[in-house]
Amino acid sequence: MYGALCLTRAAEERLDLLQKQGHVEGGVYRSLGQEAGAVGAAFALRRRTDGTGDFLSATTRAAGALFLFGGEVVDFFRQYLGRGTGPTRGRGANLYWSDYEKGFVGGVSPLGTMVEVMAGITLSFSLRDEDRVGMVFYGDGASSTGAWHEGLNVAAALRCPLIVMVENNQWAFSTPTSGNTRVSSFTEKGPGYGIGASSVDGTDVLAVFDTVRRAAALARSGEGAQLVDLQYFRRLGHAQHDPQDYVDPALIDEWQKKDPLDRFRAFLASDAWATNEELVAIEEGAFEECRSAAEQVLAESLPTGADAGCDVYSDLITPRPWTRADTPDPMLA
Amino acid sequence: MYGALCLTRAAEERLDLLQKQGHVEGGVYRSLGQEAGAVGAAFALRRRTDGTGDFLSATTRAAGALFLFGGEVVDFFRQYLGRGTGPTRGRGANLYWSDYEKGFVGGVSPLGTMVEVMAGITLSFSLRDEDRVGMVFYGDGASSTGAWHEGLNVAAALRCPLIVMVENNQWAFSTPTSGNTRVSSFTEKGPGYGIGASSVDGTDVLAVFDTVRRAAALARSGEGAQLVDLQYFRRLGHAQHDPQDYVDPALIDEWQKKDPLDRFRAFLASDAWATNEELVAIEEGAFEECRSAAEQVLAESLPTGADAGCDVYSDLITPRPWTRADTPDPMLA
Amino acid sequence: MDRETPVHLLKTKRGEPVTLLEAISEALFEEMSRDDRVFLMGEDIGVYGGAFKVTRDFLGHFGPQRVIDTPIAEGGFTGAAAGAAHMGLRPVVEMQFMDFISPAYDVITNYIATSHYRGAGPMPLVIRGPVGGGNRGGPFHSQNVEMAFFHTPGLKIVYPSTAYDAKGLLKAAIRDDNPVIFEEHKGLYRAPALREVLPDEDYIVPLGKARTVREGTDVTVVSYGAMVHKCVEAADIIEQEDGGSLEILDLRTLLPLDEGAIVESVKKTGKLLIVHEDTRTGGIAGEIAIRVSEKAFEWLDGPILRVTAIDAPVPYSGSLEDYFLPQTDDVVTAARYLAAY
Amino acid sequence: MDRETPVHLLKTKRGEPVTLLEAISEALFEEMSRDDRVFLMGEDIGVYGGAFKVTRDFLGHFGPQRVIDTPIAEGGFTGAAAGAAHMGLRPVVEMQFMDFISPAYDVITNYIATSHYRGAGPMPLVIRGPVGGGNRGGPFHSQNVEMAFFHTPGLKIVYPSTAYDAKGLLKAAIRDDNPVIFEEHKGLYRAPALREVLPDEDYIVPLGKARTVREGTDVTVVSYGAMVHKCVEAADIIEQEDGGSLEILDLRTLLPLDEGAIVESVKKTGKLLIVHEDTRTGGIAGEIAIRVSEKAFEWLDGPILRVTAIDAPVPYSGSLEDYFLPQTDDVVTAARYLAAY
Ligand SMILES: Cc1ncc(C[n+]2csc(CCOP(=O)(O)OP(=O)(O)O)c2C)c(N)n1
Ligand SMILES: Cc1ncc(C[n+]2csc(CCOP(=O)(O)OP(=O)(O)O)c2C)c(N)n1
Ligand SMILES: [Mg+2]
Ligand SMILES: [Mg+2]
Repeated sequence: MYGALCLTRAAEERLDLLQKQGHVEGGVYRSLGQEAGAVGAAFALRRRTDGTGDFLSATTRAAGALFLFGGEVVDFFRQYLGRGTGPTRGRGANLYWSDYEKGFVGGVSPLGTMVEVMAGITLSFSLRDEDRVGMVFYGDGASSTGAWHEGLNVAAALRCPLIVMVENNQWAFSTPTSGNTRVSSFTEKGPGYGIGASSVDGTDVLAVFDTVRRAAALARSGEGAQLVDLQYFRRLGHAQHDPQDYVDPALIDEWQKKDPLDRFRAFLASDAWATNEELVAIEEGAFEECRSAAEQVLAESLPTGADAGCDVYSDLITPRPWTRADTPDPMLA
Repeated sequence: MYGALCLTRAAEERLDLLQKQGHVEGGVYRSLGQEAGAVGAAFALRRRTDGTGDFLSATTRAAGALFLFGGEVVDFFRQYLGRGTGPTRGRGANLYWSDYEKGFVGGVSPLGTMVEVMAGITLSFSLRDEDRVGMVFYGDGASSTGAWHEGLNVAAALRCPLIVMVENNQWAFSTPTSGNTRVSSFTEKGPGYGIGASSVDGTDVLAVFDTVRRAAALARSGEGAQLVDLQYFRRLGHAQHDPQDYVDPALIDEWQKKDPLDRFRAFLASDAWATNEELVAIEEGAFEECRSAAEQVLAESLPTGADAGCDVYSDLITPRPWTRADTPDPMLA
Repeated sequence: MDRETPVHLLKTKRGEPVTLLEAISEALFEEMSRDDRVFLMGEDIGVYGGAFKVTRDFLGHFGPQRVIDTPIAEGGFTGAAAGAAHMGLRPVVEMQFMDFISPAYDVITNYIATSHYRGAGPMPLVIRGPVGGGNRGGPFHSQNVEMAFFHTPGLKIVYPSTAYDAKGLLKAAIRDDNPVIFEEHKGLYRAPALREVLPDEDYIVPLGKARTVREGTDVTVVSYGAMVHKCVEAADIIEQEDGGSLEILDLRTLLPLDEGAIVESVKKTGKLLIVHEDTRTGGIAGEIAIRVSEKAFEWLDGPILRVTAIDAPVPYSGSLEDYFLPQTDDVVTAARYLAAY
Repeated sequence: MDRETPVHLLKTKRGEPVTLLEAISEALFEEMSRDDRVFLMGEDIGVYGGAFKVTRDFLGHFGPQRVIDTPIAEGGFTGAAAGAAHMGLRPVVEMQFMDFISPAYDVITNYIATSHYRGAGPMPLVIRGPVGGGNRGGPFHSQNVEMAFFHTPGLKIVYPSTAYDAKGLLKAAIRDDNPVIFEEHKGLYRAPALREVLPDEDYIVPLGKARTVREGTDVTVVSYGAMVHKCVEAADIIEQEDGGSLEILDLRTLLPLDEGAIVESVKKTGKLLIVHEDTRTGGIAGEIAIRVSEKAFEWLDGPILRVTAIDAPVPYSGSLEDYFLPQTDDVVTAARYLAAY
């Protein structure tokens, strides 16, 4: 568990570095201060690699969950660096890729969509009587979308074993949660869908684990959809380009004291679950894994341009523009 | 109030008759058993004709509210009969037309949309500091739409003085409310938007009046959006073509006993608010008003075809197809 | 659960002619029987059998696990269907009226259409429902939706005009690994003239192939859906009154467009008229015109023309809607003009 | 509340050149100052000033009643804007990226576009936001959205290519009584080459009128948005290398289409090339082609051709996106081919 926390942090810090070095052309979204939400939640599910385990849809701020489900750090970098070797071959951005054996599906940018998709993935579990649950992450702001509502309501009405995680980090870009909704805790939304809801300190990985384990048990037992509100704070800007000057620095300081890694490290150390050496080894291992993964990926090639036209359909190929061929379009008069 | 109930019933019965006689080409939706919801609610608002009163968006099952806001019975028939003399000149269907002086806006078929639109109409009241509230009707099934959610949440977050009425008639076409949501009373949805919500027997016009008056007072006082759940039963099929054989006839019988007109009539008679003669005069007046309005409208003309191309824009006219002109398109070579 | 075949689906077995609507029911029924990954989602498709009764008695036969009544949430259940498709199921989604596909526009164009491209595997998903005007449905129960999706790479769009094609195309769509929008003209659903006896054996009509409805030499008329029948009427009139002959192509699949068939016919006739029920500006006629211009300019002996609905919402009142919609006379006028060009 | 004019909006007053983004800010600022019915809605447009900072410091100047941060609900706040427009206000809605207009597709096409037709009065509503590729935004931050709306009667669509036009068109759009979709190419927002000194006085650029970017005799090239600049590059190359001359039209307004200007130019050159950044099938080139075929067939001396993005979602990786997008070389190749035809 501590390893997963460290890996998340290390991967994102490496990504930040790569971005500053000019290797990432798209946006970089960090989960600083939110790592325990993703990690604790994923830990509470059954993670398998043969397509029989529980299922995940992560956001850019839930990399920790993705890694625990078997998403590889090299693929994480390949995606952000647009490498042809990556799981979407440079077509998709961010950590949005799919592996159905490992049990995760890649998201898309329009917020809310994945609640709909995950409603269907978990519906298929109940239709086939499979003992699996699904979990979808979204921020507090995403709850304003019609897709979030339609997806959650469909999941609730059809009793799909879906856990909707609200990454309640108090901001949606520059908008405070109060700009998106009048509720303060997202548990208040549960009864409106007739589903269970609980709230938890999202900086405490064990508390998250515990809460989600209970929600998962309810979902698994036929109670249907569940909602979990992760309460924490987005300590960095929305993305690398956002200096976050609309946030009171005192708040950031305050939340820094509740850093999920520090908290869990202190817990492990104080209760003597691990020695300092062991913890340092984990931290260095994560650092090294990310460093070497990044190095490897940097050496990998970008896709060739014409690959842009492949795989739009499973059975048709997008024609090459004749203006890029050496000769004029032969079909032309 | 009894007059408005009778007028609603009489107008719909007349419409039914016109439909059976083949004068209505589109669908006919009845509010049998739901009349008190629309009438009681509209009574609780300020109805004016100079653009300073409260504001309404009705559904096909809220004709009573529309009439109270000044929508005319002749226009109701003109709309259903597609007359060129009607407020949408035969372009729009049903009771979907607008009159901003009287204070109502015409809906559209896609469910949920009008919550969004009414959020904006009521937003304009607060932006201009006008002492007005808005009210939008929708069925229980419409609450499943993303538009309903987005509209209500926007209204809640921006504290718009909007009252969302849920016409909880236990059915959405052939689907029972439980097929659309796991909640049984829509008041459970209030807290999820941080707004006030109340539930009322929708067959009791005075109870509705009372509940909505309180909700309107809250909305007016700056509390923002409110939700009211009208509990009743759709006693006829979804539309004239639906024999409703999926509904237990015993239930229909049971609800017939709670007929809102009968109930209110009995109340008026028993408490001696009105004599039987007075009540019969009201009933006959409503019948006669609808009969003569229908007669008048039947004599009115259909629009001329070419009017189909007008008013798509405020400043451009859709060209007449050259194939319908007497000569070929002059622009053609 | 009653496992009997619903009676209205026995016509083909008994050698009787079926309507286009029945052909669609048969396609669904046969595909569900053949492949237990196929299942249905939509509003009121269970007990009620769908607003147009396409799935009448399916619930009794297949049970509530395969005939799923959903909340009124086109985006939600279409997105859910996509999720189920990821897991290897083959959902067929019904829109009660295709006009109500618009709340699902986001998930269809952004998620579903891009899914295979983004490496998320096949997306065997059919979205079907009634479209089209002529029945006084007003602006929100009469639309054609092809042009909302024609511009989105990753989707296929199918629009049959006959019972035979409807059945064969829908079966092909269900077996296809790509998302397919399947439009059913409600004016054709029960049209008596369209009843036909279908083959008893399993057949499909492959996606992406147009059909030559009739051969001719003077003008190529490209159309689809309900308009095909107006084009045939027009061709009859022109044959009788002018002695001219129109070659009529029924596209059947709009995306991918059967460019080859169109170009070949235009090379033969030298004239092209496109007829679609959908509104004019931005209609499919434009794409067809530029493809022909790109591929067969030298063969063109006259302007490419089109007969379409006018650029307006679909009006409710009969007199307006009749003016709004393209009529047989319009086809005659335009085809005559081209023939004489 | 600080009523000072935000500093970055003083450039025109000081006679300095402004970027396209600044021109847009100026248009909004001036219209809001001129007409207090004009107000803004969108995500993060207040304190943050919008994702691209178009409305930087507007909140301080106009206050929270006229610069309204909304929940993440494109359908909700666009519908709300429509409601406010009914009440006589003139809302300007920002989509953070135009890709996210898709959840508002339903309310825009069904409600907003049909509103005037249904007798609900004028609908003075502008929906604006960044579009377009080339900045490695991936499939959901790079789309052009014109063809999602081009087929919907009742809407207008505007897509400027220069700072002057951006300002004048946006002011015209805000003053228009119809709903206008206003696309701003994010690659042009801060392009140094596009900086220009704008007139100090109030001006508008009327909707519906194309602009002749340069006159020429060999081939008419119709384009809009960022592609206009690639067409100019191509014209320079052709002029220098081949001595040929291209006539370049910038549509500026896509709907209604300035058919007259296109037809007139084609009658002069006899050749037509359409260049758009948007994907190919179902792109606007088709409509232009059929209009020209209808109105100027006899003047055509060669096939109508188009240079466009390929039919795919917008890929993320630079190498893919560069291949995906139409490039200057493609324009040169196609124009050369036509000139020699
Ligand atoms: C439908 C839609 N509208 C707008 C956006 C642009 N956008 C991307 S992230 C974001 C803020 C999201 O806030 P929240 O859901 O709280 O997630 P967080 O970033 O805080 O993790 C916005 C507005 C989007 N992706 N999708
Ligand atoms: C978005 C959308 N989907 C589907 C429909 C088709 N439809 C019309 S009415 C209806 C049922 C509505 O039920 P409810 O909201 O409970 O209202 P009621 O008819 O009971 O008054 C449906 C599904 C629609 N109008 N809009
Ligand atoms: Mg957030
Ligand atoms: Mg209902």
